[in-house]
Amino acid sequence: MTEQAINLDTFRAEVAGWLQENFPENLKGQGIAPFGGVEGDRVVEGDAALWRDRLASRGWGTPTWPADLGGGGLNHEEAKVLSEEMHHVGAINPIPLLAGMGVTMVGPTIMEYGTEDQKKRHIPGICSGKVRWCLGYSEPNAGSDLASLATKAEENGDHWLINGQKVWTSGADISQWCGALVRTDSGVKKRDGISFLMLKMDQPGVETRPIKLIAGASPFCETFFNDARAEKDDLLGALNDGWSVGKRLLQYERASQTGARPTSNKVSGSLQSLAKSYVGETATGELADADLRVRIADHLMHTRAHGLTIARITAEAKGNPEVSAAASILKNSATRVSQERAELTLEFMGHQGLGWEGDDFSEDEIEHVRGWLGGKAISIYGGSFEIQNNIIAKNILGLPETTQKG
Amino acid sequence: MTEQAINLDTFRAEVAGWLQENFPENLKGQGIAPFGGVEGDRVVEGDAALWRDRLASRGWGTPTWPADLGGGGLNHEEAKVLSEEMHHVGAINPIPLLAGMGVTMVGPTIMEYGTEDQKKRHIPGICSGKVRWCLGYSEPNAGSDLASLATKAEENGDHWLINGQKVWTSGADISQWCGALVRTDSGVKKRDGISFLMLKMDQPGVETRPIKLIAGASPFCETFFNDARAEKDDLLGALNDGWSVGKRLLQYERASQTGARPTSNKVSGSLQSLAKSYVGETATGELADADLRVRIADHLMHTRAHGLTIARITAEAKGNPEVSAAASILKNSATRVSQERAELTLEFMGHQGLGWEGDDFSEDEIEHVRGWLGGKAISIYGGSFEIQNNIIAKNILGLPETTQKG
Amino acid sequence: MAALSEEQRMIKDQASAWVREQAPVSTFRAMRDQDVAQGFFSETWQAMIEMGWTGLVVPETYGGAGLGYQTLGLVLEQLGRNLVASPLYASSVVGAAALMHSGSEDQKQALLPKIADGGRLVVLALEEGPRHNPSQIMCRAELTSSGVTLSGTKQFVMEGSAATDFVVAAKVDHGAGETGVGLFLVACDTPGVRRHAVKTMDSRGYASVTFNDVALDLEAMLAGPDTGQAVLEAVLDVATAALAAEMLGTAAAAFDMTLDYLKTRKQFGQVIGGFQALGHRAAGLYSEMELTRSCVEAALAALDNDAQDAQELVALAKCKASEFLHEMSSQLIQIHGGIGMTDEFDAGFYLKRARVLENALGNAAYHRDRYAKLLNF
Amino acid sequence: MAALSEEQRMIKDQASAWVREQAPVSTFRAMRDQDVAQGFFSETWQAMIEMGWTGLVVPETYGGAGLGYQTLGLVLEQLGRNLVASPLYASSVVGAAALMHSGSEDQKQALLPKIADGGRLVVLALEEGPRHNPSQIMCRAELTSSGVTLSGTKQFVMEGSAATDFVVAAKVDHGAGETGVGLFLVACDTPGVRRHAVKTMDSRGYASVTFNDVALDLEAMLAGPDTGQAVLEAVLDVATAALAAEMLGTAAAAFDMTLDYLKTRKQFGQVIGGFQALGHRAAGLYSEMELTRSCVEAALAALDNDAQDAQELVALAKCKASEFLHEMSSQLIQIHGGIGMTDEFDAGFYLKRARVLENALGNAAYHRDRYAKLLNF
Repeated sequence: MTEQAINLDTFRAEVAGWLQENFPENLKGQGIAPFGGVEGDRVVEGDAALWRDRLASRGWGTPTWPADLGGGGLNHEEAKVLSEEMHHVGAINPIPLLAGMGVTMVGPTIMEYGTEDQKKRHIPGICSGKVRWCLGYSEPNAGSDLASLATKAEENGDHWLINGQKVWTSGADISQWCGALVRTDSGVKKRDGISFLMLKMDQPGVETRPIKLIAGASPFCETFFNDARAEKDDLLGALNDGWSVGKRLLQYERASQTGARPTSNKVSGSLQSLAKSYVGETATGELADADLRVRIADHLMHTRAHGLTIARITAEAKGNPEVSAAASILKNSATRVSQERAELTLEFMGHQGLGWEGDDFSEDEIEHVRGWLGGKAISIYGGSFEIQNNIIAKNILGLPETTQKG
Repeated sequence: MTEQAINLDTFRAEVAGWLQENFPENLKGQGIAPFGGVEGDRVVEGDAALWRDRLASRGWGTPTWPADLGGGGLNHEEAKVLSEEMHHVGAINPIPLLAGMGVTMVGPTIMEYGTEDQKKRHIPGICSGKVRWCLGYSEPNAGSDLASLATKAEENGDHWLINGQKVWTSGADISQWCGALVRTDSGVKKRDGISFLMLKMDQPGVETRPIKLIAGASPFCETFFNDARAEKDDLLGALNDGWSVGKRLLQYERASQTGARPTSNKVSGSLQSLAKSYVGETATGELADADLRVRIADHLMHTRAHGLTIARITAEAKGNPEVSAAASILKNSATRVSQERAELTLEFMGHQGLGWEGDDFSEDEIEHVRGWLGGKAISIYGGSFEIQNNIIAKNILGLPETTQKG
Repeated sequence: MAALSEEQRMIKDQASAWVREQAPVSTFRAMRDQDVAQGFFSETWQAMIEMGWTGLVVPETYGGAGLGYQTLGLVLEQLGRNLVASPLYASSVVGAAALMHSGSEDQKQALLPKIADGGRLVVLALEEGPRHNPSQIMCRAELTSSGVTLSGTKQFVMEGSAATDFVVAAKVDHGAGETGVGLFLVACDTPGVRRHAVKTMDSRGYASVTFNDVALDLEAMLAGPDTGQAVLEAVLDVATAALAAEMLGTAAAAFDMTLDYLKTRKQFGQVIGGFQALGHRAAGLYSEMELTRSCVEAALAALDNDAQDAQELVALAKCKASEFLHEMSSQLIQIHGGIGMTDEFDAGFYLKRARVLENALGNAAYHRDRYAKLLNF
Repeated sequence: MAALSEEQRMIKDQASAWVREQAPVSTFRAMRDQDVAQGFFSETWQAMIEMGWTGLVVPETYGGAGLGYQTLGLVLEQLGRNLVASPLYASSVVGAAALMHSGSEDQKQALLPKIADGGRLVVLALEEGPRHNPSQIMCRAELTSSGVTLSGTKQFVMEGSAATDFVVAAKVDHGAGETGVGLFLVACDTPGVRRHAVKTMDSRGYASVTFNDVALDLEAMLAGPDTGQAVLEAVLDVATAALAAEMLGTAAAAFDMTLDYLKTRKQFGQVIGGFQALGHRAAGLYSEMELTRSCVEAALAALDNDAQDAQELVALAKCKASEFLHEMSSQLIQIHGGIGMTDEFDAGFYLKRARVLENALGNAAYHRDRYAKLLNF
């Protein structure tokens, strides 16, 4: 046994012991519900709060982040052991969820671009699971053309004054902090006059309004800044260099989106067995609808290919596939997997897949409809399908840029 | 019975009588072979020459063209009767074939843009079936970007001197005349300095070289002009207005291409019965390969939709669908029908679809392979698939032009 | 369409103007927001009655205008454009067709004029499982000396909430075993009939209807087991072709909204329709729309002319309309981007309605299979 | 691929350099133009023997290098790039696999070293009809007291013109009826064996082989009816995955040619790759290529590791490779335009070879169906 393996075994024992003492039994297998669910619309209290705080006290909500900033200071192997042991006892790590965009995007970007002071002020909050972050990127008239944003920040003594409107700010109504792209110089080419500011959401100059979507209620908001205030030392990265900071942050986002998440996690069992339950099977065990069978097989093959590609690229990147050039390929491929699965499911459910509410439909069926609708956004947000193709053509294949004329 | 119907009946009787006297019995059902076939590589003689000349003497090779120019002077109803009666006795009209691009494209364009003198000098030859025309359009470095052509014509006393190279001149090696786009002014924007010249192919300054294609021998040539000569009065349309003339001619081409021609006419019977003969069928009479069955059904449905669309547009245009804005839609749709059919046939033939020569394959199978390969050109020539989409986007939908930047 | 007659042109223009001015999508939105139980505004229905659309295809002998399905298609296409909610399709098209293809002269006399004047809403109750499958009917009609006893459940009955009468497809049981499918006319207030509204994503008036040993007169049998299957097929051909016409309208409106957006929305300093990838996508969608239109018109014409290949053309029309509407409604959202995802914008209505219509009376795969069967492979 | 070992990297670099420098597509063109009867140049084959590729997967005990299929895949991919014609795949991969999965120790000792040193060309004779269908074998092997009598015809035998020995799949007849499939080793010069070359569009060395009451020793039976089906399946898994590796190489070269053309060819005053419709098409093709590569590598790894899901992954790899090669070879022609249609340019070679490889050992539809069956639906 190598020294490393011995250390890992020791660590595993330590984790197991700690979990036995600290993980509240009645959270077992409860998933994210006690922590407010995806919408984050419930107060975290009781055992849930206890577990969050105990986990944070070891820094294990962000296990590989530096210990002096509130992280766990673990290496990747140790983090894997921690994750395995938590899975083993039915525990989840709620902190990435509770931190909004903090763990997946803002944190890594602060650690890369931030000053020592900024790291000390912001990272521990993210690690604690008590400070939720949202992102002020999109604007009503910008869409995929992020660089044309119009929200302005002007220097005003020891702080910035921000005016303008953001849209699609996910979780803005329940976040404590916001990372926003703002225009700090209007006299230069549009990408060059943008800065990345961090500001508090709980202040008079910030107003949020939830957006109702085609699938119903959503975590998205319109966010209005009217003389909102950001501290001078909460400029992340250099003045007017916000485009690089913001783009880097988006790469972290893309990396977190390459896995094909089911648009609904309520429909359980394999797609093919679910299909059989609605469509029936032939005497030889084949799906009764031969046309649909071909398309489901094609879909499952693509899904497998997608999974194998994530595995291959991860292996090639020696365990660090984040922010690779392949992210755009995987984003589009993941989108196809998710949306195709949702459409196929809707199709084989037939009439039962068309419900909106009421007892004529199972919970799974209703949930699926909402997930199918919500999933239409996957090819729009986080760099649309078209934008990803532009990126592949330009950055990977080296073809001339076709979108930026000015 | 209306007067018109009485006249048509009289005409039908006249045609029937004339055919009985004039159509050589042993050409019956022989198709285009006695006239040199598609390649046009055989001398037309004997009964074939006799039939050509008799047909031309009535102007019935070009039945709706003006009688004083060698056409038949018939109206559309009469032309339909003629065609029906010819079909009835197993006769074909070889003149459109023998005239190369003369009947389908050059003739209509001369009648639209030509002077009286030009009409008198060129149309009768086309109507006779003895003068074959080719077209000098494409150049080695122009492709779909026709306007960037480099072949030059310079005035030289009473004639033009032409220098340059054309490619894809179909039938150049067996044609008597050529309609060529040439640059007559290099000092202006590229579309503005082009003229349309007509010139004799049998002259020292013209050299042709056949092109071998992926499917084998082809009617296409490279054509070289070295001080080739065109008469001053063989400029069609105005000087430097060749772009309009040439574009108009291409519209006649597109109109003649909207029908989905099978890439091979040797594979007989319906696609589905042919597929069954290779693939077999289930106990209930379905094609044994369910996956292929779906795709064949999809193809046949698209084929039907294509045919219905031609019929609808023809009806909407009151019998004159030529040169309509819908031509680009039909061209792309026809391409899809032809190429898809060829690929599906190749697929269900399995190993038997992969032959090149020899007795292991039927004549139909070999013919199909060559047709499949040759058919790959349908989406490239006559305005590529991409060009047609540009035309639809710009001319029909009114979207901004995306190709022409300069 | 070859060429519209003067009458057809008038009806089309009237429908187009009325839909544009009197029935914008905001009317549908209001209906949804108010959660109107019957799934349409009575005012809308009243206006249609007044314009004579309820009797469009009903023969003049029975109080209708006796016009053809091609003419009807012109109206349905316009209604589809703005997602106009009404029982016109369910009763004045499908219900009328059921009576026209079956029923005794007495039955026709009794009901068709009421359908034509909008006084009765007669709708087909066919579906039983989650997927369209008219060859597997489980509802049973037992024939006795005194009448008929009907039992079973019908699902996703269009306009089932507002209907006054159902035309129910059921297996006929003579006592000596089942002998085939029959069609039965059942008034909604007959004892043993229960219905409840089903809330679907397109916010229209579907119902689930249960027939619990419902006792009917023998006259309630519109078609017996000897003709029932053929009648049902003929009714479904009409219903399917007409639905394809409505779907074409829905998709065409989605196309127009998209094209408009491509021409006005700017990104990266130019209108987005100038990006070739989007321009070509629009070109492809437009081409598919033209092909779909040809199929829909051909199917309606074939019904009017009792053409031999009518079944093929109906399958073709529904398949093409389903495929095009599917793609068009998806692209409507995709090309509109974020705004397309919001409930405030109308795109979601089109997407939801699209999937309901695609699924109704057999989806694209169903009709592709049917087409292949009709072509004997 | 996770990470290449030192040895794998060396072999890949060697293959890549050799293919680039010694076996350009012009070599294939020369072979075709000269109508070489055996379907490859002997010099090419000799060079492969010298590089040790003929024994790459043959165990060291039998004179090979005993390397895995993942390593083999690296070589086949490079060969696929330039359409290198040789019997390496047919004999040193498929033939070797047949011997490795069946045969007595004596048979292995006798033949595997000869396969490994290129002295014998042992190829599988399987196909009988126009489409791949290993479950319907008509060739018959009658077992008698004195030996085996083999009868039937095998078609499209790869490298059948140059082969020295055939591994023949045949239904075994014990006298008491057929009992299953067996594999039989037949030298080409055995009386009753006749073959003739079949001229396919890819100009390679296929043959049709007839076995006319061919008398064999009992030792000729590599696998009897008890194990024959399983052995055949295992051999086909190897053959199919390896073919997918070659196809990936062929498609990747077609992609590279296309990308190069997109970057250099100018129309309308700019390189055509700058037109967004073509740029996005290239992006889509590249993405498909990446997905296909993952599947091919996973299938080869599964064979090396004897993984439980190897069959699924093999079906996946062949299906994806067929689909991508189909689309890529079609786009190779389309994007090159007129020049792509000329025989002078190489695109036609790729298109023709593509369709042959797509069809070999079951096309995309065949493996999609197989995948669904393996997933129990």
